[in-house]
Amino acid sequence: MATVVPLGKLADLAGAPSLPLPLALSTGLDWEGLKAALPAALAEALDDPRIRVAVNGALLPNKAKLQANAGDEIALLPPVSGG
Amino acid sequence: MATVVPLGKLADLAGAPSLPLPLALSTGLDWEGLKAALPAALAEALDDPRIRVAVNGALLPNKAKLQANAGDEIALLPPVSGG
Amino acid sequence: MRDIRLLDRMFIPGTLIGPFTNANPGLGGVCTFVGEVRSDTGVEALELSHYEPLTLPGMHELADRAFARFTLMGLLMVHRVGLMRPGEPIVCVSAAALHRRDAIDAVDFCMDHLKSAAWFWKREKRDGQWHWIEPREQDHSDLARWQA
Amino acid sequence: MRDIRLLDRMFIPGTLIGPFTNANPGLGGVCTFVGEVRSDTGVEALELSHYEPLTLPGMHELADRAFARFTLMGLLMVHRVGLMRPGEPIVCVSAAALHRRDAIDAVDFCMDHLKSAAWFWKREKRDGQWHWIEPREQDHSDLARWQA
Repeated sequence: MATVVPLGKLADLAGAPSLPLPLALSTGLDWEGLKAALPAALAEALDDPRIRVAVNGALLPNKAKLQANAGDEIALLPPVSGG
Repeated sequence: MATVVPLGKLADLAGAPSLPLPLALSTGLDWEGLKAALPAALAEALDDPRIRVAVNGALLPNKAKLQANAGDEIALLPPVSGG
Repeated sequence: MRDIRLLDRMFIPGTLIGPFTNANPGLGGVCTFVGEVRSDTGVEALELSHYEPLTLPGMHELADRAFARFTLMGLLMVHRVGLMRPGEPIVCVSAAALHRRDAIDAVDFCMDHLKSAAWFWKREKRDGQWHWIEPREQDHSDLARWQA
Repeated sequence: MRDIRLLDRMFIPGTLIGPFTNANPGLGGVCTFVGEVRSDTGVEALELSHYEPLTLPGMHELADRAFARFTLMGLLMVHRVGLMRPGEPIVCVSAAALHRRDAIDAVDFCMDHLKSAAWFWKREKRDGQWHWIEPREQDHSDLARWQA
Protein backbone atom coordinates (compact mmCIF):
# COMPACT_ATOMS: atom_id res chain seq x y z
CA MET A 1 0.00 0.00 0.00
CA ALA A 2 1.06 3.60 -0.69
CA THR A 3 -0.50 6.79 0.65
CA VAL A 4 -1.54 9.79 -1.46
CA VAL A 5 -1.65 13.18 0.31
CA PRO A 6 -3.52 15.81 -1.73
CA LEU A 7 -2.79 19.35 -0.52
CA GLY A 8 -4.77 22.58 -0.74
CA LYS A 9 -7.76 22.44 -3.05
CA LEU A 10 -6.71 19.01 -4.31
CA ALA A 11 -7.87 17.70 -0.92
CA ASP A 12 -11.38 18.87 -1.82
CA LEU A 13 -11.22 17.01 -5.15
CA ALA A 14 -9.97 13.92 -3.33
CA GLY A 15 -12.69 14.21 -0.70
CA ALA A 16 -10.16 13.35 2.02
CA PRO A 17 -6.81 14.62 3.39
CA SER A 18 -5.19 11.27 2.66
CA LEU A 19 -5.98 8.38 0.29
CA PRO A 20 -4.69 4.85 0.83
CA LEU A 21 -3.65 3.26 -2.48
CA PRO A 22 -3.64 -0.54 -2.63
CA LEU A 23 -0.29 -1.51 -4.14
CA ALA A 24 1.42 -4.87 -4.11
CA LEU A 25 4.95 -4.85 -2.69
CA SER A 26 6.31 -6.36 -5.88
CA THR A 27 4.87 -3.87 -8.38
CA GLY A 28 5.77 -0.19 -8.60
CA LEU A 29 3.47 2.66 -9.53
CA ASP A 30 4.06 5.10 -12.38
CA TRP A 31 2.37 8.45 -13.20
CA GLU A 32 -0.35 6.95 -15.41
CA GLY A 33 -0.94 4.19 -12.85
CA LEU A 34 -1.34 6.78 -10.10
CA LYS A 35 -3.88 8.82 -12.07
CA ALA A 36 -5.84 5.67 -12.94
CA ALA A 37 -6.07 4.81 -9.24
CA LEU A 38 -7.36 8.25 -8.14
CA PRO A 39 -10.87 9.77 -8.24
CA ALA A 40 -11.47 11.11 -11.75
CA ALA A 41 -11.81 14.80 -10.74
CA LEU A 42 -8.48 14.65 -8.93
CA ALA A 43 -6.71 12.73 -11.71
CA GLU A 44 -7.82 15.29 -14.32
CA ALA A 45 -6.52 18.19 -12.25
CA LEU A 46 -3.06 16.68 -11.90
CA ASP A 47 -1.87 17.43 -15.44
CA ASP A 48 -1.77 21.15 -14.63
CA PRO A 49 1.96 21.85 -15.03
CA ARG A 50 1.93 23.99 -11.85
CA ILE A 51 1.11 20.93 -9.74
CA ARG A 52 4.22 19.37 -8.19
CA VAL A 53 4.65 15.93 -6.70
CA ALA A 54 6.83 14.81 -3.81
CA VAL A 55 7.60 11.22 -2.82
CA ASN A 56 8.47 10.76 0.86
CA GLY A 57 9.08 14.50 1.20
CA ALA A 58 11.39 14.78 -1.85
CA LEU A 59 10.11 16.91 -4.75
CA LEU A 60 10.23 15.22 -8.14
CA PRO A 61 11.93 17.26 -10.86
CA ASN A 62 9.51 15.66 -13.36
CA LYS A 63 6.30 14.18 -11.98
CA ALA A 64 5.64 12.23 -15.22
CA LYS A 65 8.62 10.07 -14.27
CA LEU A 66 7.08 9.08 -10.90
CA GLN A 67 8.15 5.67 -9.63
CA ALA A 68 6.51 4.88 -6.30
CA ASN A 69 6.55 1.72 -4.28
CA ALA A 70 4.58 0.18 -1.44
CA GLY A 71 5.05 2.22 1.74
CA ASP A 72 5.68 5.47 -0.09
CA GLU A 73 3.87 8.74 0.67
CA ILE A 74 2.98 10.62 -2.51
CA ALA A 75 2.14 14.31 -1.97
CA LEU A 76 0.20 16.26 -4.62
CA LEU A 77 1.11 19.93 -4.33
CA PRO A 78 -0.91 22.66 -6.08
CA PRO A 79 0.46 26.23 -6.38
CA VAL A 80 0.99 27.74 -2.94
CA SER A 81 -1.08 30.69 -1.80
CA GLY A 82 1.17 32.05 0.80
CA GLY A 83 1.51 33.10 4.36
CA MET B 1 20.08 91.37 21.49
CA ALA B 2 19.90 88.29 19.27
CA THR B 3 20.78 84.70 20.21
CA VAL B 4 23.06 82.42 18.19
CA VAL B 5 22.51 78.68 18.64
CA PRO B 6 25.40 76.63 17.22
CA LEU B 7 24.47 72.97 16.72
CA GLY B 8 26.54 69.79 16.62
CA LYS B 9 30.27 70.35 16.41
CA LEU B 10 29.76 74.08 15.91
CA ALA B 11 28.80 74.20 19.61
CA ASP B 12 32.34 73.04 20.41
CA LEU B 13 33.81 75.81 18.26
CA ALA B 14 31.51 78.32 19.96
CA GLY B 15 32.41 77.00 23.40
CA ALA B 16 28.76 77.21 24.46
CA PRO B 17 25.34 75.90 23.38
CA SER B 18 24.06 79.44 22.96
CA LEU B 19 25.73 82.84 22.37
CA PRO B 20 24.05 86.13 23.17
CA LEU B 21 24.78 88.70 20.49
CA PRO B 22 24.53 92.36 21.48
CA LEU B 23 22.42 94.01 18.82
CA ALA B 24 20.66 97.33 18.92
CA LEU B 25 16.93 97.22 18.19
CA SER B 26 17.37 99.74 15.40
CA THR B 27 20.14 98.00 13.41
CA GLY B 28 19.82 94.68 11.65
CA LEU B 29 22.50 92.06 11.29
CA ASP B 30 23.74 90.64 7.97
CA TRP B 31 25.92 87.59 7.23
CA GLU B 32 29.23 89.43 7.39
CA GLY B 33 28.11 91.22 10.54
CA LEU B 34 27.22 87.89 12.16
CA LYS B 35 30.59 86.33 11.34
CA ALA B 36 32.42 89.40 12.66
CA ALA B 37 30.56 89.07 15.95
CA LEU B 38 31.38 85.38 16.48
CA PRO B 39 34.52 83.65 17.82
CA ALA B 40 37.03 83.38 14.94
CA ALA B 41 37.10 79.57 14.82
CA LEU B 42 33.32 79.45 14.52
CA ALA B 43 33.14 82.26 11.97
CA GLU B 44 35.71 80.53 9.74
CA ALA B 45 33.78 77.27 9.79
CA LEU B 46 30.54 78.91 8.67
CA ASP B 47 31.49 79.37 5.02
CA ASP B 48 31.31 75.59 4.47
CA PRO B 49 28.43 75.39 1.94
CA ARG B 50 26.95 72.41 3.82
CA ILE B 51 26.24 74.60 6.85
CA ARG B 52 22.64 75.87 6.90
CA VAL B 53 21.19 78.76 8.88
CA ALA B 54 17.72 79.14 10.36
CA VAL B 55 16.21 82.30 11.81
CA ASN B 56 13.48 81.70 14.39
CA GLY B 57 13.13 78.10 13.20
CA ALA B 58 12.84 78.96 9.48
CA LEU B 59 15.65 77.71 7.22
CA LEU B 60 17.21 80.34 4.98
CA PRO B 61 17.44 79.38 1.31
CA ASN B 62 20.64 81.45 1.11
CA LYS B 63 22.47 82.13 4.36
CA ALA B 64 24.58 84.89 2.74
CA LYS B 65 21.36 86.93 2.57
CA LEU B 66 20.78 86.71 6.33
CA GLN B 67 18.90 89.64 7.80
CA ALA B 68 18.42 89.24 11.54
CA ASN B 69 17.02 91.64 14.08
CA ALA B 70 17.03 92.05 17.83
CA GLY B 71 15.13 89.22 19.49
CA ASP B 72 15.85 86.72 16.72
CA GLU B 73 17.27 83.26 17.30
CA ILE B 74 19.89 82.36 14.69
CA ALA B 75 20.64 78.62 14.46
CA LEU B 76 23.86 77.41 12.82
CA LEU B 77 23.27 73.91 11.45
CA PRO B 78 26.15 71.67 10.32
CA PRO B 79 25.48 68.51 8.25
CA VAL B 80 23.35 66.09 10.25
CA SER B 81 24.76 62.76 11.35
CA GLY B 82 21.61 60.88 11.80
CA GLY B 83 19.50 58.84 14.11
CA MET C 1 20.34 33.28 17.19
CA ARG C 2 18.05 31.41 14.87
CA ASP C 3 14.48 30.48 15.74
CA ILE C 4 12.27 28.91 13.05
CA ARG C 5 8.85 27.56 14.02
CA LEU C 6 5.49 26.40 12.75
CA LEU C 7 2.79 27.01 15.34
CA ASP C 8 -0.65 25.44 15.34
CA ARG C 9 -2.14 27.84 17.86
CA MET C 10 -2.54 31.58 18.52
CA PHE C 11 0.67 33.42 19.44
CA ILE C 12 1.51 36.91 20.69
CA PRO C 13 4.37 38.39 18.62
CA GLY C 14 5.55 40.64 21.46
CA THR C 15 6.32 37.60 23.60
CA LEU C 16 8.71 36.35 20.89
CA ILE C 17 10.35 39.63 19.83
CA GLY C 18 11.50 40.78 23.27
CA PRO C 19 13.45 37.58 24.03
CA PHE C 20 14.73 37.47 20.41
CA THR C 21 16.11 41.02 20.71
CA ASN C 22 17.72 40.21 24.06
CA ALA C 23 19.28 37.07 22.57
CA ASN C 24 21.31 39.20 20.12
CA PRO C 25 23.37 41.53 22.32
CA GLY C 26 25.38 44.18 20.49
CA LEU C 27 22.91 44.50 17.62
CA GLY C 28 22.47 47.80 15.79
CA GLY C 29 18.91 47.25 14.62
CA VAL C 30 16.01 44.85 14.64
CA CYS C 31 13.35 44.82 11.95
CA THR C 32 10.13 42.91 12.54
CA PHE C 33 7.14 42.21 10.36
CA VAL C 34 3.92 40.81 11.76
CA GLY C 35 1.16 39.76 9.37
CA GLU C 36 -2.38 39.39 10.67
CA VAL C 37 -5.61 38.02 9.27
CA ARG C 38 -7.29 41.08 7.73
CA SER C 39 -10.84 41.87 8.68
CA ASP C 40 -12.00 42.00 5.05
CA THR C 41 -15.74 42.23 4.58
CA GLY C 42 -17.40 38.90 5.22
CA VAL C 43 -14.27 36.93 6.11
CA GLU C 44 -15.07 34.83 9.16
CA ALA C 45 -12.00 32.63 9.29
CA LEU C 46 -8.83 31.67 7.48
CA GLU C 47 -7.23 28.25 7.34
CA LEU C 48 -3.63 27.61 6.43
CA SER C 49 -2.64 24.07 5.58
CA HIS C 50 0.89 22.85 5.06
CA TYR C 51 2.77 19.65 4.26
CA GLU C 52 4.98 18.91 7.20
CA PRO C 53 7.81 17.09 5.34
CA LEU C 54 8.30 20.13 3.07
CA THR C 55 7.11 23.20 4.97
CA LEU C 56 9.44 23.38 7.96
CA PRO C 57 12.54 22.24 6.00
CA GLY C 58 11.60 24.88 3.39
CA MET C 59 11.56 27.57 6.09
CA HIS C 60 14.98 26.42 7.28
CA GLU C 61 16.34 26.60 3.72
CA LEU C 62 14.90 30.11 3.43
CA ALA C 63 16.65 31.07 6.68
CA ASP C 64 19.91 29.62 5.29
CA ARG C 65 19.54 31.79 2.19
CA ALA C 66 18.80 34.89 4.28
CA PHE C 67 21.91 34.28 6.42
CA ALA C 68 23.98 33.76 3.25
CA ARG C 69 22.65 36.87 1.53
CA PHE C 70 22.57 39.39 4.41
CA THR C 71 24.89 40.07 7.33
CA LEU C 72 22.64 38.97 10.16
CA MET C 73 23.09 38.32 13.84
CA GLY C 74 19.77 36.59 14.30
CA LEU C 75 16.61 35.56 12.50
CA LEU C 76 13.20 34.68 13.94
CA MET C 77 10.64 33.17 11.57
CA VAL C 78 7.36 31.97 13.03
CA HIS C 79 4.37 30.90 10.94
CA ARG C 80 0.91 29.85 12.01
CA VAL C 81 -0.94 26.91 10.48
CA GLY C 82 -4.52 25.83 11.12
CA LEU C 83 -7.66 27.86 11.69
CA MET C 84 -7.36 31.60 12.40
CA ARG C 85 -9.80 34.45 13.04
CA PRO C 86 -9.51 38.05 11.80
CA GLY C 87 -7.01 39.99 13.90
CA GLU C 88 -4.90 36.95 14.75
CA PRO C 89 -1.22 36.97 13.74
CA ILE C 90 -0.27 34.62 10.87
CA VAL C 91 3.43 35.30 10.54
CA CYS C 92 6.22 37.04 12.41
CA VAL C 93 9.67 37.56 10.93
CA SER C 94 12.33 39.44 12.85
CA ALA C 95 15.94 40.05 11.82
CA ALA C 96 18.72 41.45 14.00
CA ALA C 97 21.85 42.94 12.45
CA LEU C 98 24.61 45.45 13.00
CA HIS C 99 23.18 47.65 10.23
CA ARG C 100 19.59 48.54 9.45
CA ARG C 101 19.77 47.76 5.73
CA ASP C 102 20.54 44.08 6.40
CA ALA C 103 17.79 43.80 9.00
CA ILE C 104 15.10 45.45 6.84
CA ASP C 105 16.08 43.68 3.61
CA ALA C 106 16.23 40.27 5.31
CA VAL C 107 12.67 40.68 6.61
CA ASP C 108 11.48 41.86 3.18
CA PHE C 109 13.24 38.88 1.52
CA CYS C 110 11.84 36.31 3.95
CA MET C 111 8.29 37.71 3.73
CA ASP C 112 8.29 37.70 -0.09
CA HIS C 113 9.43 34.08 -0.09
CA LEU C 114 7.03 32.98 2.64
CA LYS C 115 4.14 34.53 0.71
CA SER C 116 4.83 32.97 -2.65
CA ALA C 117 7.41 30.22 -2.41
CA ALA C 118 6.73 28.46 0.89
CA TRP C 119 4.55 25.38 1.18
CA PHE C 120 1.35 26.87 2.54
CA TRP C 121 -2.18 26.70 1.16
CA LYS C 122 -4.76 29.19 2.28
CA ARG C 123 -8.54 29.19 2.23
CA GLU C 124 -10.99 31.62 3.74
CA LYS C 125 -14.54 31.30 4.97
CA ARG C 126 -17.00 33.91 3.71
CA ASP C 127 -20.71 33.69 4.51
CA GLY C 128 -20.24 30.18 5.81
CA GLN C 129 -18.46 28.96 2.62
CA TRP C 130 -14.79 28.03 2.29
CA HIS C 131 -12.86 29.39 -0.72
CA TRP C 132 -9.30 28.54 -1.71
CA ILE C 133 -7.04 31.54 -2.26
CA GLU C 134 -5.14 31.55 -5.55
CA PRO C 135 -1.59 32.92 -5.74
CA ARG C 136 -1.55 36.67 -6.47
CA GLU C 137 0.37 38.17 -9.37
CA GLN C 138 1.76 40.79 -6.96
CA ASP C 139 3.35 38.03 -4.87
CA HIS C 140 5.22 36.72 -7.90
CA SER C 141 6.50 40.14 -8.91
CA ASP C 142 7.61 40.73 -5.31
CA LEU C 143 9.60 37.50 -5.49
CA ALA C 144 11.21 38.44 -8.80
CA ARG C 145 12.88 41.42 -7.09
CA TRP C 146 15.33 39.03 -5.42
CA GLN C 147 16.34 37.08 -8.51
CA ALA C 148 18.82 39.63 -9.88
CA MET D 1 -3.19 56.48 14.10
CA ARG D 2 -0.17 58.75 14.05
CA ASP D 3 2.27 59.05 16.93
CA ILE D 4 5.42 61.16 16.47
CA ARG D 5 7.65 61.83 19.46
CA LEU D 6 11.05 63.01 20.61
CA LEU D 7 11.99 61.40 23.93
CA ASP D 8 14.75 62.56 26.24
CA ARG D 9 14.87 59.39 28.29
CA MET D 10 15.19 55.61 27.91
CA PHE D 11 12.18 53.88 26.36
CA ILE D 12 11.12 50.28 25.81
CA PRO D 13 9.94 49.77 22.21
CA GLY D 14 7.63 46.87 23.13
CA THR D 15 5.56 49.17 25.32
CA LEU D 16 4.89 51.40 22.28
CA ILE D 17 4.38 48.76 19.58
CA GLY D 18 1.68 46.74 21.34
CA PRO D 19 -0.66 49.72 21.85
CA PHE D 20 0.18 51.03 18.35
CA THR D 21 -0.81 47.70 16.77
CA ASN D 22 -4.03 47.60 18.80
CA ALA D 23 -4.83 51.17 17.74
CA ASN D 24 -5.03 50.07 14.08
CA PRO D 25 -7.72 47.38 14.00
CA GLY D 26 -8.19 45.59 10.69
CA LEU D 27 -4.55 45.93 9.66
CA GLY D 28 -2.89 43.34 7.43
CA GLY D 29 0.66 43.89 8.58
CA VAL D 30 2.87 45.90 10.89
CA CYS D 31 6.54 46.50 10.19
CA THR D 32 8.76 47.84 12.95
CA PHE D 33 12.38 48.88 13.04
CA VAL D 34 14.20 49.51 16.31
CA GLY D 35 17.71 50.96 16.22
CA GLU D 36 19.96 50.60 19.24
CA VAL D 37 23.30 52.04 20.28
CA ARG D 38 25.80 49.45 19.03
CA SER D 39 28.35 48.08 21.46
CA ASP D 40 31.29 48.93 19.19
CA THR D 41 34.69 48.54 20.74
CA GLY D 42 35.44 51.34 23.09
CA VAL D 43 32.16 53.23 22.75
CA GLU D 44 31.02 54.24 26.22
CA ALA D 45 28.16 56.56 25.34
CA LEU D 46 26.39 58.30 22.51
CA GLU D 47 24.82 61.73 22.58
CA LEU D 48 22.21 62.95 20.14
CA SER D 49 21.52 66.65 20.02
CA HIS D 50 18.71 68.29 18.10
CA TYR D 51 17.27 71.74 17.43
CA GLU D 52 13.77 71.74 18.80
CA PRO D 53 12.21 74.29 16.35
CA LEU D 54 13.29 72.13 13.38
CA THR D 55 13.57 68.55 14.60
CA LEU D 56 10.03 67.67 15.64
CA PRO D 57 8.37 69.63 12.78
CA GLY D 58 10.79 67.85 10.42
CA MET D 59 9.64 64.47 11.76
CA HIS D 60 6.02 65.49 11.21
CA GLU D 61 6.80 66.52 7.62
CA LEU D 62 8.48 63.16 7.09
CA ALA D 63 5.36 61.42 8.43
CA ASP D 64 3.22 63.51 6.04
CA ARG D 65 5.39 62.36 3.14
CA ALA D 66 5.16 58.72 4.23
CA PHE D 67 1.36 58.94 4.44
CA ALA D 68 1.27 60.57 0.99
CA ARG D 69 3.59 58.01 -0.60
CA PHE D 70 2.35 54.75 0.95
CA THR D 71 -1.11 53.45 1.80
CA LEU D 72 -0.83 53.43 5.58
CA MET D 73 -3.25 52.98 8.43
CA GLY D 74 -0.84 54.16 11.10
CA LEU D 75 2.68 55.40 11.69
CA LEU D 76 4.68 55.49 14.91
CA MET D 77 7.98 57.41 14.86
CA VAL D 78 9.84 57.81 18.13
CA HIS D 79 13.37 59.18 18.41
CA ARG D 80 15.61 59.53 21.43
CA VAL D 81 17.71 62.61 22.11
CA GLY D 82 20.28 63.13 24.85
CA LEU D 83 22.81 60.74 26.36
CA MET D 84 22.53 57.01 25.63
CA ARG D 85 24.49 53.89 26.58
CA PRO D 86 25.24 50.88 24.33
CA GLY D 87 22.18 48.64 24.06
CA GLU D 88 19.68 51.46 24.55
CA PRO D 89 17.12 52.09 21.78
CA ILE D 90 17.64 55.26 19.71
CA VAL D 91 14.77 55.05 17.28
CA CYS D 92 11.58 53.10 16.74
CA VAL D 93 9.51 53.36 13.56
CA SER D 94 6.43 51.24 13.08
CA ALA D 95 4.00 51.29 10.15
CA ALA D 96 0.63 49.56 9.95
CA ALA D 97 -1.04 48.90 6.61
CA LEU D 98 -3.43 46.59 4.82
CA HIS D 99 -0.54 45.21 2.73
CA ARG D 100 2.96 44.28 3.76
CA ARG D 101 4.75 46.16 0.96
CA ASP D 102 3.41 49.52 2.18
CA ALA D 103 4.30 48.76 5.80
CA ILE D 104 7.85 47.58 5.04
CA ASP D 105 8.61 50.33 2.50
CA ALA D 106 7.26 53.07 4.79
CA VAL D 107 9.59 51.96 7.59
CA ASP D 108 12.52 51.78 5.17
CA PHE D 109 11.68 55.27 3.82
CA CYS D 110 11.33 56.84 7.27
CA MET D 111 14.55 55.26 8.57
CA ASP D 112 16.59 56.41 5.55
CA HIS D 113 15.32 59.95 6.05
CA LEU D 114 15.77 59.95 9.82
CA LYS D 115 19.37 58.78 9.36
CA SER D 116 20.45 61.34 6.82
CA ALA D 117 17.91 64.14 6.48
CA ALA D 118 16.56 64.75 9.97
CA TRP D 119 17.94 67.39 12.31
CA PHE D 120 20.05 65.27 14.64
CA TRP D 121 23.72 65.52 15.49
CA LYS D 122 25.53 62.59 17.00
CA ARG D 123 28.72 62.25 18.97
CA GLU D 124 30.21 59.29 20.72
CA LYS D 125 32.50 58.88 23.69
CA ARG D 126 35.49 56.57 23.23
CA ASP D 127 38.15 56.19 25.89
CA GLY D 128 36.73 59.20 27.70
CA GLN D 129 36.84 61.46 24.61
CA TRP D 130 33.83 62.78 22.69
CA HIS D 131 33.95 62.58 18.87
CA TRP D 132 31.39 64.01 16.45
CA ILE D 133 30.07 61.54 13.90
CA GLU D 134 30.24 62.70 10.30
CA PRO D 135 27.48 61.78 7.84
CA ARG D 136 28.18 58.45 6.13
CA GLU D 137 28.27 58.06 2.35
CA GLN D 138 26.05 54.98 2.70
CA ASP D 139 23.34 57.10 4.32
CA HIS D 140 23.26 59.42 1.33
CA SER D 141 23.06 56.60 -1.19
CA ASP D 142 20.25 55.06 0.89
CA LEU D 143 18.37 58.35 0.64
CA ALA D 144 18.90 58.59 -3.11
CA ARG D 145 16.85 55.40 -3.54
CA TRP D 146 13.67 57.39 -2.84
CA GLN D 147 14.31 60.24 -5.25
CA ALA D 148 13.19 58.43 -8.40
